[in-house]
Amino acid sequence: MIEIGHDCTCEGNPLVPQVCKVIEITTETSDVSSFKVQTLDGGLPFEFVPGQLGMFGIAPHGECMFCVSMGGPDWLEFTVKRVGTVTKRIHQLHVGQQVIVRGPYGNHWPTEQCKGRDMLFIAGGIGLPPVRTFLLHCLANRADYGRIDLVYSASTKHDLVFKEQLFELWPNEPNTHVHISVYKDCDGNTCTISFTAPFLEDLGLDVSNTTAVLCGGPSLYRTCSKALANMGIADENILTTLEMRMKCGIGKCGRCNVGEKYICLDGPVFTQAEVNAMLKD
Amino acid sequence: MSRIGVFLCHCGTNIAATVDMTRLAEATKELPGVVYVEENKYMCSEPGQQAVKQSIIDRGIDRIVIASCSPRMHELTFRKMLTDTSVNPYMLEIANIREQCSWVHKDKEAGTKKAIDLVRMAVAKVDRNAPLFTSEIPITKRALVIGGGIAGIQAALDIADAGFPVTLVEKEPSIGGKMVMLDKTFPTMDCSACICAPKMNDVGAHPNIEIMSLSEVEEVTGYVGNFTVTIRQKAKYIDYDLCTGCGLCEQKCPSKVTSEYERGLAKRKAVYKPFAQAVPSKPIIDAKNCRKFTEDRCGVCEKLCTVNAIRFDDEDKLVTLEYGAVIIATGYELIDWTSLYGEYGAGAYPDVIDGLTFERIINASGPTEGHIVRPSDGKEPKTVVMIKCVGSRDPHKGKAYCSRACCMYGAKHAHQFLDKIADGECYVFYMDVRAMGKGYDEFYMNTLQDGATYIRGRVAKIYPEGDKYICIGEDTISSKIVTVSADLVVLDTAMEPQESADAIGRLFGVSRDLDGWLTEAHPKLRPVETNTAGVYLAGTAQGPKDIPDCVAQASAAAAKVIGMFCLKALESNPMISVVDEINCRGCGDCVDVCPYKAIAMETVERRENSVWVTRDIAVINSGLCQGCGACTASCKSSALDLLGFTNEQILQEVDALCL
Amino acid sequence: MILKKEKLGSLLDMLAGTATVLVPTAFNAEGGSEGGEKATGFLPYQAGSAVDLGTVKTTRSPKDALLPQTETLYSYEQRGEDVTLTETVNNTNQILFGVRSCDAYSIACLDEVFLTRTFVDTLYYERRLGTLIVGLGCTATERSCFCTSFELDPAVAPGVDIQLTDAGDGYFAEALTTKGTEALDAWKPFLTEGTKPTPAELEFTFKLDTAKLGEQLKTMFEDPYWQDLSMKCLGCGTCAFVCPSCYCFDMSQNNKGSEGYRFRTWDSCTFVDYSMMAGFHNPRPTKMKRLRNRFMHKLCFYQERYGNSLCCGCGRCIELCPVGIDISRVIEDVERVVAHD
Amino acid sequence: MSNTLASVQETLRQRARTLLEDGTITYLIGWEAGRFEGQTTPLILRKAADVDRLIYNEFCVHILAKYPLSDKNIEGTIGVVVRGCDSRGINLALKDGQIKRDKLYLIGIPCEGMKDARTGQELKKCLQCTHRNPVVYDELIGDAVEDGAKVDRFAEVAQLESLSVDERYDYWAAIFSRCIRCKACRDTCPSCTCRECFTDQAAMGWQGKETSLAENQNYGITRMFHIGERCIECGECERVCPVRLPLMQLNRKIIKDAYELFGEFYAGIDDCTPHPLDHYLLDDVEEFM
Amino acid sequence: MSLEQAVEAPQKTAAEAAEVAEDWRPKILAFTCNWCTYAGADLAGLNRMNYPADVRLLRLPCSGRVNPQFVLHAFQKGCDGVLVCGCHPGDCHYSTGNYFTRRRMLLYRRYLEYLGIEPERFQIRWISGSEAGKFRDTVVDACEAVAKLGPNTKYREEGR
Repeated sequence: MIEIGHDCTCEGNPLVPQVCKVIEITTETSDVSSFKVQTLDGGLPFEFVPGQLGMFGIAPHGECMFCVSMGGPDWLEFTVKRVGTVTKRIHQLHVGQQVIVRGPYGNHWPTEQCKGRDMLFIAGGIGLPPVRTFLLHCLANRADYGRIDLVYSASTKHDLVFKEQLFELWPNEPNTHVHISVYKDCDGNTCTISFTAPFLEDLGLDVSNTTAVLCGGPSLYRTCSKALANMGIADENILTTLEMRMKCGIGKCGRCNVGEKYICLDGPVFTQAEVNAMLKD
Repeated sequence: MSRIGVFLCHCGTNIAATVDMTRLAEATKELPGVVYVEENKYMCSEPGQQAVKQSIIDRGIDRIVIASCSPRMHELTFRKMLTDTSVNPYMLEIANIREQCSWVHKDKEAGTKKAIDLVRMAVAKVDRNAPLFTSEIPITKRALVIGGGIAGIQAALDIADAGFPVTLVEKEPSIGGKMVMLDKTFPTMDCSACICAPKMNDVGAHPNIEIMSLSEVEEVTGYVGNFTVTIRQKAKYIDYDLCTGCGLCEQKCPSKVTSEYERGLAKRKAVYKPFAQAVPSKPIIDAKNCRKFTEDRCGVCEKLCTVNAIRFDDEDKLVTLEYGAVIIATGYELIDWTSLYGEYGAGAYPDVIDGLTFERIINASGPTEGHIVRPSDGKEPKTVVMIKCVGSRDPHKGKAYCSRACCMYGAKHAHQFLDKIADGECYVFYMDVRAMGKGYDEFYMNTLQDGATYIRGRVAKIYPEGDKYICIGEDTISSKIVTVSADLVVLDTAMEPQESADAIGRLFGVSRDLDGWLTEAHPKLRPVETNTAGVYLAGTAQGPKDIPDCVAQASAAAAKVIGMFCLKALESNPMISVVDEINCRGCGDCVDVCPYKAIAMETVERRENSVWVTRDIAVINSGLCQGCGACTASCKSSALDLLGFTNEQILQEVDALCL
Repeated sequence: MILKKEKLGSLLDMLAGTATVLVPTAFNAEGGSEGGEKATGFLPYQAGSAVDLGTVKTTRSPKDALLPQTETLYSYEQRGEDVTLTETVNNTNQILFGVRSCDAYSIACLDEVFLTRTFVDTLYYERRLGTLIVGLGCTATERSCFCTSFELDPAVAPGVDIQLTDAGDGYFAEALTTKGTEALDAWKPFLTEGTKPTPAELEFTFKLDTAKLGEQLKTMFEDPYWQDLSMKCLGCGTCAFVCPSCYCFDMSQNNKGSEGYRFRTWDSCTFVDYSMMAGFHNPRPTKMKRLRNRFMHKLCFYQERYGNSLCCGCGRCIELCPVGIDISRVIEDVERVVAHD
Repeated sequence: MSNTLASVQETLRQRARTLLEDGTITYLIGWEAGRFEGQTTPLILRKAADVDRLIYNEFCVHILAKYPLSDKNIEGTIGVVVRGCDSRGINLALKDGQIKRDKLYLIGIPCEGMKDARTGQELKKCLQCTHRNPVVYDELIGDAVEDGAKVDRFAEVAQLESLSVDERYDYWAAIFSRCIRCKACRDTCPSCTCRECFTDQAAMGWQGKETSLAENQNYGITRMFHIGERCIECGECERVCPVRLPLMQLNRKIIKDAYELFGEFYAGIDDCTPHPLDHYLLDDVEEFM
Repeated sequence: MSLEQAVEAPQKTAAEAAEVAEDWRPKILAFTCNWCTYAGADLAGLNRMNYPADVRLLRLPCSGRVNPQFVLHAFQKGCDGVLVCGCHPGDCHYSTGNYFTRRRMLLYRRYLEYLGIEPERFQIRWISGSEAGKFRDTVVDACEAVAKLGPNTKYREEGR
């Protein structure tokens, strides 16, 4: 039992966001855009480590939990796909409009443990932003990491996000290979590769020294985790972010539980081992 | 946030007089989402519309609110204006601050507050609008004209001449309506048969016109461009293909019946042609009076018919056809004055007759071959009294409106009477003489010069004395009581809509006004159209009028129909209901509610949470749906919503109103 | 010290002067629909309101005083492009009078959730600071009480400030926390000397063994038992809303023109839209998954995270579940199902 | 066949065993005893072996009409024990296309009215029940009992109607202030089968999730109007309400008015007549001229 | 709003009704059908008729579109009176819309009265496109009746 009033400190209600303003909007695809936000006095809304989540929304219409897709010295960027009512309103935002932001929430990619290892990033559709945070960190301290592979698939060519990074910037990075695939109507430069095991095998990875980072839809997750497992990559070295409905973000509203774990506190990053241990909810 | 542009119209002083426009503009600027407010003298004018287009480009506006007159007036105008801008024509809302605000509230303070509320409601609604797109509706290029009077004939001829097939439905055995009963027509006094009969023959002979006499419209479904109409062709008991119209059967038929066409002045046979120049010029058998049907004997006509065209076993036939447009020309009926005016003898005196009966008497092809005689004893009347406005302009006993044509045909009757009976005296009791057409007043002056005595006043009482009728009235000019003993009294009774017009209106969704006339879309701007797209009005069905107006309106209606038929296809109404498949539980309540049978239940396969499920959902036929929204109110889980008037929009309007 | 029962009324009047006193009272005076079925809750005490300390457990639990069903988090105002937020500050000063040990245990569970694990919910914290809890030992049990199955002592409520124990014509009051002793000084004029009576021996209709419940539940996660059990469940929120220890909440906002406020309100994991994500995708689409999640969270997940079970054995959900789903029967069935396979 | 509860229960068990064994039904929905004396709970009986858990006594108060709906795509057939109210509930579900008739095997039992385990008297909803005999069934156990309400079911409504407008408002405001929006009344109601109830459609703007007096009123009043004209008067909404709101006084009012306006009718008597608000007569009562 | 505030809510609304600002004007919302009543209202404008400015018209394609939930929503958000107007039965532009409205509103009006809303506050009228006079009279009567009843405090959200 806790003796009230002694051992818990609290400063300000964690559920109350801070008001920020949108400084730049880049349209990635017809229904995905990235929003750069900054506090009213031009500062950084909150410190964050790659992989952490943030709550981003508009006062009269509500807020949702997104992964912080990129961070600058005095801005944060959220990549939002238009799916529901709140995201529809977010996509009507204009530069200079004020929004509400709070965070950071959840754990982060294990950047320290993965030092010196080869990195295999697998992402599907809107799953690229969370993976990109880790990828950018690796590219930033390129020396700490070995070979980097990015395998990214989307349903159609128009759904590929961060196109210029995908095609121009990342391929020219040292020892970095970018493989892009599209399910439907792929014309021209990209090729259709499906994610069956053979494709991943013939990437020629040093299985013992590779950490796989996986983020995408349920079907992509199922096929890839099986494929990685039979390739021999140990469960601890397969990382993924789980997706659940998150309301409060601070582990109180009880909503985002998968078994005993709360995605917003204990996640979103889990190793495959932890996922296997969870109950098949 | 949406970027809304609000344009406030002064409408000259119509709005600006009783609404403080500057204060309205200030209040509008604060509304959420409004990025630009502009005032303009006349929004609907060309410069006004240009201002809107320009501001769309300059300020990147994506939604428009125009505070001006009624949307019923200029919504279409502003929507057309938006078609050539980047803004979708349906991202537009109109706040009615003229007809429902500035014109009806004198107190400027209250008027301005109301205008601010109305604009706030429109802004709240436009914020929730979504771009809508029209689709194409095919047009069946065939017209239906209901009513074979002069209006129906003229409309049918115009459309047929333009090359489109027409069906002319007439409930009497022959077309011609009331005009063919007349003798002469004012003001030119040319004989009505000479101008009406040729037109009837043209109709009869026209390859594009199919006449369905003795027929009535039974049932209508569908919508503009695709009406499916079922017509009941009553049994004629004569095979029109074989019958040559020789008239032998009519001569030999033993049973005599009072002729409605001759208004009771003469008899007709059970197998009869209503009048000589009837079109189709073939007889029908009146089942109620034919002895074959009533007593199952006779059958003379069957025996005599050389081409044995008589079919006693004939039945009503139901014909269902597709039509693109409909013109309703059901015409008028004279009011039954006998039940209204007891002081004129309530029909008991045989020599107190109405205008049409007098027309039959004076008509050369009438029962009296044109000799003016008294129906009672056949003697030539020396003094005639004509009483105007019997039933018209008399809200207590009859109708409040003026029947427009009676002053002129009254003068015509006086003129004809004085022509035919040299030493005749003609007294005309009138309230006001309304002769406003071309050459009308001159005609009236001629009648005065012919010696007709016009007495300003109404006849209070008519009572018989000997074989004369004493008419007591007051001459309001000399304010003396005037008594005239007349041989014959002609009452110019009021016009009333045909009682079948009510049923026709109900079938086509055209409302009737208090007096039963079919209501036009707009008295000044759209007199021949109705609120139901594709349904037009012609002739006295829309209100009392004389023959020139009927013909003009008939041609106008025909022009509208031809205009529509020249289009490749019609733009469908995009404001229709849509089904949210996720919420539809397949209960089918909406199917019973839809007046256009536009909703059907369909079994579908859907993947829900990665499991394939088959279930029933409602599906809307966007062609049939007219956007009435009845289904949305019957759907409990709001799976059905009406584009343009969605639940969210209406709720936002209510919220905005109550701030 | 003994508080004579006839002095109770005057004590409450005095206390009502200093703070809002919440006492168990019946709130459907007209006897409700089922002929005399009483519905009770912790309502503010006014002079003359019918205090009902006899009820074993109130229909609405005291959770309502600490985590109100609807609570405004912050309000905002939108002027054109910019937004201003104002946090709600609530300074509560209330006394929860007559809290049974099962409810007190639930309050302790709520404390664990809202006041520990990296984030502290300040709204709950301020309300908890301003609340004095007066526990009341049970003298009788209802058929559905089974708090002893979770090692709870009906006589002594865990974590209360002042504990009252029934002593025939009065209540023996003793302070268990510093806050309790300070509050007790104010009661002095109403107390008389007396010794602490030995709490009456209570007999319960049934007692369950909940020792290894957590592990057993984990092993039967995929068992079809849940399918049949959940077919009975209607998916309503009665069990969660009457349960003293259920704390899940939903957050939403209410707008009026350009102002509005964001609030949080109770939510039940048995509701369909509890974990509904955008685009109608629901990680727990069927009733089975939702009901299983409810029992697992109550009896297993919470224990793994905070160390003790979230069910206090009060039995409210057993009494009020429309279709009679009984958590005690579920616990019993766990033995049978686990033993079976 | 005598109608004593014990004999009915015995016959029901035999029929259940035979039906389960010969596979006409995949499982039977009935009742089983709860932990305490007089407490029952619905039972999903799959195996013939434990047919002894199946009971039928005077405390089987739950309505079973809604349970088959959650398994509407089943390959086999669902057996359901139906009394008067359940059968009308099944008819409602059939009328609304929520389940196909061939997926159901209905065992009808004429019901003499259930008792409240706490007080022992007959439940109010059974006193007011108009159709004790099942209106649709595949087989019947026991002889028919006479239908018709034993007490005037509109008495409370008439008494409320005699109050003044303000008194009525205060009465209902006090009631709705107690509602905790647990939605038990909606989830137990056989005619409430929407996939997403209006009260959960915050985006559309019907209602928020806040439990303020106004939101409770909006929920209670609108839900009751949605099902009022098709209510089978099973009384479940009132029975299940944890805070004991007298909800039947609401839908009885709608039913009483519907009788006066559109003629007497009983919802759920068959599965084809359209609900009163889904059709019209040209010569309906005209008050708005 | 927790339990305690709810219990004494009814008394509060009664006290509120006592002090009414004298410049208070009723706020009445009229759901009007586009083809008949809205046209009638326009006609009243064309004929420069005069009626109090307390009514706001909300245009809908047909009276059949009026969902009873809009009416309660209007009262809750702060309207003092609600009018539902449509074409005369038989005149509906969509032929059967107002037959369903008639049935719904017959039931709903009695239901709201039973729940405590004064009948004068919620009226339903059939007004055709040519009955401008009837529209004006309906509005005048409604404003008078609602003004006499004072502001509506029933079923109203706080702070509205």
